[in-house]
Amino acid sequence: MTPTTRTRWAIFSLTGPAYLWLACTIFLPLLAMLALSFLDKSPLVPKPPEFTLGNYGAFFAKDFYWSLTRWSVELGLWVTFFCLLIGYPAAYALAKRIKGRWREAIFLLIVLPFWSNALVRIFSWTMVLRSNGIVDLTVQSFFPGAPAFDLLFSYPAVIIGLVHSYLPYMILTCYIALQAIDDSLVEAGRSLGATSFTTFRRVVLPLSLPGIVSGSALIFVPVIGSFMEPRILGGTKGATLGMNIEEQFTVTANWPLGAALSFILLAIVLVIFGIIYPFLRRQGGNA
Amino acid sequence: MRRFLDGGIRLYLVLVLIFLYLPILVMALFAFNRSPLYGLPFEFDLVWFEALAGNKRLLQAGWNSVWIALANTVIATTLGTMAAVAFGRYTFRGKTLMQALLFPPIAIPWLVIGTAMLVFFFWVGRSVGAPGMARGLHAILLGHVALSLPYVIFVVGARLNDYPKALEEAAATLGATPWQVFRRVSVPILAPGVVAAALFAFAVSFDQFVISYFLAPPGVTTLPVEIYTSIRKGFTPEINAISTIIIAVSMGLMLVVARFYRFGGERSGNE
Amino acid sequence: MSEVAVTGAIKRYGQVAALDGVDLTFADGEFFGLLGPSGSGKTTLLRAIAGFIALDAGEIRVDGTDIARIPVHKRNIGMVFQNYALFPHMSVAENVAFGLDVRDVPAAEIKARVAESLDLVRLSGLEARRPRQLSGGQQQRVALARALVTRPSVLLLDEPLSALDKHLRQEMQVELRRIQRQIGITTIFVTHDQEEALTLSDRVAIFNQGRVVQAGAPRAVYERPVNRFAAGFLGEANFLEGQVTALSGGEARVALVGGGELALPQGDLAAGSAVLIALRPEKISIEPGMAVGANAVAGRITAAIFSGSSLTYRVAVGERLMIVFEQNKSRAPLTEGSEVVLRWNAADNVVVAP
Amino acid sequence: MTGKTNYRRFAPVTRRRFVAGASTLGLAAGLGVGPFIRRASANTEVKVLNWQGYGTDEPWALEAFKAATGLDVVHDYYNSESEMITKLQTNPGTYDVIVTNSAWNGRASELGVIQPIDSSLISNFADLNPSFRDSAVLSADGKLYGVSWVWGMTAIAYSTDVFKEAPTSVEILWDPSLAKRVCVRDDAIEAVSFAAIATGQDMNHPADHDKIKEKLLALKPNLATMWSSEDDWNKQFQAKAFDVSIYWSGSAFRSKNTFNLPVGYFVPTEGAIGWFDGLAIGTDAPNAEGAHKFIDYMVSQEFYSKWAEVGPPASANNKAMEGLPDSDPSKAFYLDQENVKRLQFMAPLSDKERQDFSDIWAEVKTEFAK
Repeated sequence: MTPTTRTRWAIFSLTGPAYLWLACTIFLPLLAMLALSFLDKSPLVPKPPEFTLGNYGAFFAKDFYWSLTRWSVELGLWVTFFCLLIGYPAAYALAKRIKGRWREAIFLLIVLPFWSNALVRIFSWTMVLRSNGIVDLTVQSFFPGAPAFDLLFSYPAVIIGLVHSYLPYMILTCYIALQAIDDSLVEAGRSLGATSFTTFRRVVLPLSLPGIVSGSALIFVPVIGSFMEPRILGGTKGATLGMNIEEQFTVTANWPLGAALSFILLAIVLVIFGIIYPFLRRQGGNA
Repeated sequence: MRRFLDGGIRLYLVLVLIFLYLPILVMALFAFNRSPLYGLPFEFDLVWFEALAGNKRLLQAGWNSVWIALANTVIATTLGTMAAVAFGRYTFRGKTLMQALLFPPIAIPWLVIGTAMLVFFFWVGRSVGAPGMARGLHAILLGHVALSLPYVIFVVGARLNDYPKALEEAAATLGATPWQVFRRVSVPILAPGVVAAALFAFAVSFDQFVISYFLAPPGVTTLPVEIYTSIRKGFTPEINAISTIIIAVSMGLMLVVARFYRFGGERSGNE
Repeated sequence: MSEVAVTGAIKRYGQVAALDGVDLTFADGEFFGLLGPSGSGKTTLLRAIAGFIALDAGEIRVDGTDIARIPVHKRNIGMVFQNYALFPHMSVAENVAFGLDVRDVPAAEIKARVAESLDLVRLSGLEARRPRQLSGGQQQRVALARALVTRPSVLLLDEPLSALDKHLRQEMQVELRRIQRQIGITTIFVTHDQEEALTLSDRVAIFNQGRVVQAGAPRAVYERPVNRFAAGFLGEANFLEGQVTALSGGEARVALVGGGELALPQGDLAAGSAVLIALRPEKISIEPGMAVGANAVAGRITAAIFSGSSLTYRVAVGERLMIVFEQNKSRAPLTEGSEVVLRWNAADNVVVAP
Repeated sequence: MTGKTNYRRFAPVTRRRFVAGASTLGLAAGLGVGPFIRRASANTEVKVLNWQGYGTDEPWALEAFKAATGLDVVHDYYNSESEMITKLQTNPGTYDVIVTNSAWNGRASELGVIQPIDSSLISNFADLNPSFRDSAVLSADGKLYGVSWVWGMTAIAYSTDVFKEAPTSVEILWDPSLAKRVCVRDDAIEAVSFAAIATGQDMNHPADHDKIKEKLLALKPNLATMWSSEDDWNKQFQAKAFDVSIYWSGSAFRSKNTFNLPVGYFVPTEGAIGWFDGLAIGTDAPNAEGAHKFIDYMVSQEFYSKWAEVGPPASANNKAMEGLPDSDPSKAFYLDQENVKRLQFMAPLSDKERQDFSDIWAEVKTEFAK
């Protein structure tokens, strides 16, 4: 065996188990779903299904799909943006400014909320955000007669709930990327006469880009498919494509349409990442 | 100035933690509140913990969830780290495609994946003459690991900007087999990423509802399944109680772990 | 200990040949320096011997055995990396013990050999430190101890001293040589520092564009470079172009382009042929005055550089600029603008290929 | 519980053995030789597929049933009827008793996932209300595929704190004085059905979809939010998020009786949605005999009289309804023929109708969100 075949063998044996696993449990079922999205009825129905493009056609034929898609993408962008805005400085502070035991402790404290059930978390948020809720009662007890605080069933409520759910992703991916950056690089930057900000922008930021990219992907991608947070926290204001997909599976039992909508969602994700990928490559990101 | 800055940084982290913990505290608060409908004003009562102690089904569900999540964490973290290492170490054809393939599991709603899995497993099971194999703990674990893998690969990948290739080569010249290199050099170097990934894998499994729900055999249930299916009738603060216990116990465990084991990176000289 | 023989090694990366037919034999116990500019193929060869790179053609034999199919971890080599590649998560002792540990050597023996090895590199007492807590020289020694503790058949050093400051580098050179002598291991090392190569090596090979330009004992290579590249890369050289005008009595006379005449041993020169002569700056003596005869030219000093133990003169000889080294002896240094005569012995004229 | 022993197999595996173990696991799953498959113990268990917390899983009932028959009842749940069908299709021969909505029983029998029931084995069969018991939607090809169990209505609940007098018309939902005080369920079929009733159309097969869309869009200024579960409804009602809402009858009585919420409930003069649930037996049920026994128990007066304490829907067993104490407000309400006459019962929908309803609702919701 030559080293080149050995390298090939190494790649195969490192990626093989994970991708074999993914293939058996996700890719093959999803391929079946993809095939299903071109049929006019579920194969579990006794009548033979026929090929159709109608499920994809429906997406383009109905205006509301376009609105739902736009909102889902906008929601994803907002949530990713706020997670980055809040999470990156926190990750930076944790990686570069906090030393010793506190760092581990805070690191763990950031993940722990994640281990609670999403639904329980969302209901807790309703308790916080509604009028007569925690925030409202607290404000009223300190400032009687203050205007009522009621954010529940609004777009900001959806953003708050989703940012809360996904913030740990951003903090952790940025943290582990930032933590791998050698402080001497920063010192080198400073010694070459760069200001703190320039050093940050030209040295730290590019090197932590893989963390930002990973975090953003892990946030943006699921958020645009989300349906629970928008429904519970947004009331009538939280309409997303994810909710419609869910309905195709639970209410109308129209799997082919639900599958088609899912793959449109996936295509949007891939197009967006396809657009930013060359840019990231140029930045030296390893994503 | 530096001190002032550090004070500001600490304050900022505290604010972020408050934001993260606000709903958790609310959850815990209502575990101790008498009203079954999460009504205010607050009245302290342990009634929900008492109810929980008698609720075998919920306790068993919580226990099942923990076991599945642990098994999932071990498997997904190992397989995912290996794949991430391959992506970090080597440049090869098809890498970008393989990385892009990680998007479907997180982009496609779980409900769709869950349905696809259920039908696919059923179909495979039927064609090999064992339709019963479509469901069960093995199927749940298969599904959870698959859903956790992309998270693990992404998170570990975030650590791999500067891959320690020279260290691996050094280990190889010293006689370490590829597996020894991986275990004794790569893994410890990647540890912060791997630990973070493991925490994510646990969280993904611990909150996974659709897959468990579709693939669990009758009579077997997990905590998220219990929570989601009880939503129609209404879930009681017992759920808050068990969630509070889980968070409190894991917080205790993790802090103990943090006390004895450092994964935030190598020790620096002056510590 | 072992002999390493490389024959016909070729390695291409796309259109670029990193190794373009290299034949070299590293004798048992020899300290061999691979020298050349960046990208000349020296590191590629080292990595091929280590097993990180597979050759496209040719073979590497260790004691007669082709090692192409032997994976890195079974090659029994010791390697010191440019930045040492110490494991940051292990202590000094753990770093050194690693190679024994993966070979399942009993714990007691590991302990003894680690101690012995650290003693060899004079680092006893620092076992518990982490690499980050060590100075550059100490890290280098740990890397060396780690590479040697497994008793490899070949030691490979990849620019092992480049990260050290000058003083430390010289100290480590002596150290490296001492240790290598002490255990007598075949050592191949890569460097782009000619002085280092000359100081340390039993033999050196000069690489350029994937080929070995010249190999041999340092002194031989230095004194008799085969071509302009070898002469220029290993030490400084003045290059004089001319044409053979006459052959007589075993001596050839060469008329230089731009004036002046040289006499040199005939060798295999033919009358009328164009020749390129390399002349080491320290072989030239410099005196005030005007030029006369062969192997002497007149010029004017354009720069006199004082560097303590020696002086470097830049002398304009017609269109040509020549460099002359002189030991700082009793005489007062010559000043810029002085008219001088440069002289040297016929034997110091080295005919090199262009 | 056998589930627990199964977990142990997955529990800590040593690192070394782990990769091998993982691939073996994959192989085992692929070949179907996994030792993890839970085999039904056919004769001592009855497997039930139902919504969670919907009668069949009351702990006291299971104890009583076990005491009477020696059979254990094991549950699996679904969260939508569509999922129920999927679970039945992908788990043939697993379930004994399935709770099927009247609108879905036909679909299930058509797909062959439920089997005919022998009514002679149901001792309480004669006591069942004939209008449900003999309903065409519970049988196919002259065979009985479902035993009517409970029925209820989807009408309008209101806050008795806000309304001193019970409203009478469905138009209350569109009342301009109730801006941001109205709630509906986020459910396409329920919403469209209600709009059909409000516009005087056949609820199951409305002719004029545009009119329905228009009526639903007119709801926008009044809508505070949408509810998705009973739990959600109770919490929001408790927090005074709305004053009037489309709601389920059984849930309304539960909110009032169990949670002491100030809930009033009425059937509008224009009509409301009526529905009933049946109990069916899965094809190749591992314990069909036990299934018949369990169904018989579920429709018994004995079971219902106890279940009535937590506020269930109405029983299809006439005796059970009449046997309720007069103090139970639901007795009078369900037995009030004026209420029952106004109901339009949910009929099976075609796929196209279902999709149309869903699209109307999606379009309306998109307008709501704007």
